[in-house]
This record gives sequence, C-alpha cells and structure tokens, in this order.
Amino acid sequence: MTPDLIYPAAGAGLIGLALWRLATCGDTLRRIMALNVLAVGIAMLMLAAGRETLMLAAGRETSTLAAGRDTLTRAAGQDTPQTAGAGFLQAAADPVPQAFVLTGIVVLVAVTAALMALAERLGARDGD
Amino acid sequence: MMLEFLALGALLATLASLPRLILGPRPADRIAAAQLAGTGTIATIILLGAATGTPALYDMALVFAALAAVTGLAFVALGGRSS
Amino acid sequence: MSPVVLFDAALALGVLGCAALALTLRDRTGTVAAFMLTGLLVALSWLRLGAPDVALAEAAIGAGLTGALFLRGARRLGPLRARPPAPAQAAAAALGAAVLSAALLWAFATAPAESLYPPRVAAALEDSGVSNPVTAVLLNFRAWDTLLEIAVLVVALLLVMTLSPPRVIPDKLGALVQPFARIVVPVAVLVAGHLLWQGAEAPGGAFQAGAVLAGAGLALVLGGVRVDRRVLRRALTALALAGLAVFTLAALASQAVTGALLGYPDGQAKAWIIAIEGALTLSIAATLCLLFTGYGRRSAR
Amino acid sequence: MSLVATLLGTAMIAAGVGFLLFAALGLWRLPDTLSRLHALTKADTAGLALVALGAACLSDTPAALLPLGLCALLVAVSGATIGHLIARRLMRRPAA
Repeated sequence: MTPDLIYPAAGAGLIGLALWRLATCGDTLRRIMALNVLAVGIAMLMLAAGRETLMLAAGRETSTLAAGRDTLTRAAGQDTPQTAGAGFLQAAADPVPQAFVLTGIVVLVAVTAALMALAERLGARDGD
Repeated sequence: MMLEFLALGALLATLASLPRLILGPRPADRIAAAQLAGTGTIATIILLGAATGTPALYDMALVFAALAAVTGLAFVALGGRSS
Repeated sequence: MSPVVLFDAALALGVLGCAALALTLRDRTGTVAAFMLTGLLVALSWLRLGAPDVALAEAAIGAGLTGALFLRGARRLGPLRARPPAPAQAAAAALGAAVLSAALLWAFATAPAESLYPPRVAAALEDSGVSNPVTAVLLNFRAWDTLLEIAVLVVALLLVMTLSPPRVIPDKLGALVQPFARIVVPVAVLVAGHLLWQGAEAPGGAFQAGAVLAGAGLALVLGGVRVDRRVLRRALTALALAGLAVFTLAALASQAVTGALLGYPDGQAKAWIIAIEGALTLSIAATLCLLFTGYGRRSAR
Repeated sequence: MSLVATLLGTAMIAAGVGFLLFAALGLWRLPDTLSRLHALTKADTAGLALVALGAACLSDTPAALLPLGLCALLVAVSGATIGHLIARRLMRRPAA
C-alpha cells in the first residue's frame, strides 16, 4: 500500500466501523459516539482528498508544500525553514475542505451536546 | 533521520498505554491511561516540530498541554460512579 | 521502510484501533477514555495531513470538550445494558458497512488527484485581508456559511435550554485544585488570545481560540469556582447570543456599505474580520461552556 | 547550530522518549491502581521535560523556548494534580 492511501484507507475504515455500530448497537451513548467517529472518517477522506502529494519523503517539492511551510514558519518569524530531517514535511491541505471540517467539528460538538441532553432526559424518565 | 525514529518512538509510547486502557480494571486506571497518552501526544508533536524545523508546532503542543487536564478533571469532579 | 511511512501506518492503525475500542468496550469509562485517545490521535493525523488549523480545533474539542460531555453522559446514563443484536442482523450490517467502505476507498483511489481550490484561494488571498487561507475561506470567501454555522450553535443552545438536563454540580476537589487552576487557566487564556491574534496569518482563529477558552472555562467550572450562578449564566447566555448578533449586524452593515452581503469594503477587510472574530471567540467559548454545564434547575444528584 | 548542541539535544530527546516508554510500561505492569499512578505523575513528567529540553537545544530561535518551557510546566502541573485527585478519590471510595 502506498503512503498516499494510508489515511484514505483509515478514513474509509472509520466510516464503515461507525456505520456498522450505528446499525447494530442499541445504546444511546454509543450511538452518539459512533456519529462522532463517522464525522472523523468523513473529515479524514475530505482532507486527504484535497492534496497535491501526501508524502514528500523522496524530497519532491511542490508549490503547495512551499506555501504550507511558509505559513508554518512565518508564525515563528523565521525567514528560511531549517532543513534538518525533511521527511515529515508535507503539503498543506486544501483550505476549503479544511474550513468545512473546522466548522463541522464545532457544529458536531453542539449536536453532541444537544443529543446528550435529549438522551439524559429520556434516561431520567426511564428511571423514574 | 534520528529525530524521525524518535518521533515514531513517542507515537509508540502513546499507543503503549492501550493495554491498561483495555484491561482497567478500575475506571481510574483507564483515565490514567488516557492521561498518559495525552502526554505522549504532546511529545510526538514536539518531535514532529523538531524533525521538520517548524517551531510553530510547539505552539500547537502548548494548546494540547493547556487542555490536557480537562478530561481528567471532569472524571474526578463528576464522581464517575458508573463503571 | 522509512520511519515516516511507519509513523503514518502506526498512526492510522492506532486511530482505527482506538475507534474500534471506543465503540466496542463494555465499560463506560473505558469507552470514553478510548474515545479521548482517538481524538488525540486524530489531531495528530490532521497535522500529518497538513491541516494545523483543524488539528488545533480537534485538540480542544474532539479530545477535550466532547470527552467531558461523554463522561457526564456516562455517569448519568448508568452502566451499559447488555442487548447484543441478532447474529444475522449484525452480519448483514457488517457486510453493508464493509461494501460501502470499500466503495468509498475505490472512489477515492481512482479519483483525479488535482484539486481546484488551492490556486483560486491563493489568487484571491491578496484581497482577503488575511494571509491564512483557512481564515480567509471562513470569514471572507464563504463567510455566509460561517454565519449559518453560528446560527446552528445558537439553535443547539436553545435546544439544551428547552430540554434542561440536570445542571453540573462538581464534587469538591480539595485545596490542590486552586494552584493548578491558577497556573493552567491564565496560560490557556493567553494561548487563546495568541491563537486569535495570529489567526490572520498562521494556524489559529476564532474557532480554535473559542475552543481553548471554553476548555479554560470548563476547568474553572469543574474546579468548583464559586460565583453567583444565575448572574453568571445570564451573562454567558447574553455573550453566546452576542456572537450571532454581531455577525448578523456586520452582514447587514456590509450590505448597506458595499451592496454585497458580507462583502467587505476595499482595504478594510482585515479590520472587519478581526472585529467579527473577536466577537465570535467569546461567543463560541460561552456557548460551549453552557452546552456542557446545562440549564436545569434540578441538582445533578 | 553547533555539533555539541545537536548531540546533546538528540541524546536528551532519546532519554525523554525512553522515559515515556517506561511510563507506559509501568502503567501496564505495576500491580495496583495507586502504584500505577506513579507512572503517570513521575516518569511521564520527566520524559516530557527531557523531550522539551532537547527540542530547545536543537532549535535555532530563542522564541521556541517559551512554548516548550510552558508545555513542560503545564504537563508537570496537570500530571501531578490529576494524579493526586485520582488517588484522593480512590482513597475515599475504595470500591469505586
């Protein structure tokens, strides 16, 4: 398996796992958790899709990679990045899916809180 | 190259808390395992930053460190009587 | 095998394994702990995928706030009641999920690799007022989406208000919590300010800063900070609603000035974005705190 | 960056990662919950402090010292506090 497929495979696996649990599990908390896992899987596919090249262990450098690294180094006030161990350098992900995933994370925590409030109310009624 | 192997080692140290997380037996054991994995994650991020020469990642590690205790605190403060 | 490939493979396997544990362990606390670990590893994968902005938000929310929410739910819902599904049903569901997952992977692996957005975002970045492309997308190119997203947060808050689950009343934790809170909370607030300020040109922004601030607030609540609860809750609710109000007003004002909804006047985009982001940070932090603490009148136990 | 600083930094990081691995090993192998907390509070803190110190040695910019130092401080404080609070709860409610 090539490196470019590691994260998409993980994302697809997470989606399958979450859907299986959603279909077979009767427990509310676990279902809400499966929903969260499903969202992570979808986000992983989205972020892995919008990339020029996933891994640059071979030392290929692309415009997006340079831009991504610029973004990271500018924060530290460095003009030129150090070159020790370039193996972990990678292209920046596509900003549009990044923005979607970012808003998705915040919306999902709100939805989780609302669902949890609902589950707690239902549970409390059960117990009484 | 050395730093990349060390980053891999830090990731493995993070994953090495899994046996205790699975075995328990007490809830406290499992939360302690998650807490330890949090520290491992912070170390992994620092090493990713050192290996690529991007100190911006150190800021990210700081965010992780600042929030590392919230869930542990939630565990002790919420009683955690459920097993 | 290079260490980088090994790292990615271990990370991907770790994410999958932890998610599987979170969805299968019988013990409630174990489930939540595995879920928290999944969140941490997922944040690491976002870094490896070149999305530091997303990793920051995931660190604060996926591993922190959601974990705390699940812990609260785990305690209130009680232990798992065993009711395994019929084997036939489980097998059918597993087959369906596996087929779907394989189809997704096939679609991904055969899709054309080039992405359309980065060049267009890079071309328009000059005029957006900020140099972090993610912030530019969130608050300039697709600000309309973000406005609706804040509306979703308010709807969720209204839902929690209506359902009014029992309020969170933390145990007393003793004297050592105070020095802890005195170190951690100020640092978290500083980090949140730093993230908000640098969000214009580096990873960070309103969502990340708001999430970190909410984490600090959660630490205060769980640490048992004594404040007049009703006044505090009203102030936080007002703050939570203020974000949507400021954003909507900004949209209307920009409509009046430039004729385009959320089309900022030339050259002033940065000032508008910073003003909106400042309001959003406080509002998101207040909303997330309230979503955790709840509105109920009844006590937690 | 001098050779000495590089070597020193790498050695410290290696020692730190070793401490983290030992912490995980301790959490796994120690016999009961209270002794396992030692792994969380001590080996863990030492490991991260060494990693941060090593990364600071490898870094060119003094600006990196602040986040790294704060990181080590925060992990030390939260590890110790959470360990203490968990132990306190266990002492109170032995059956929990």
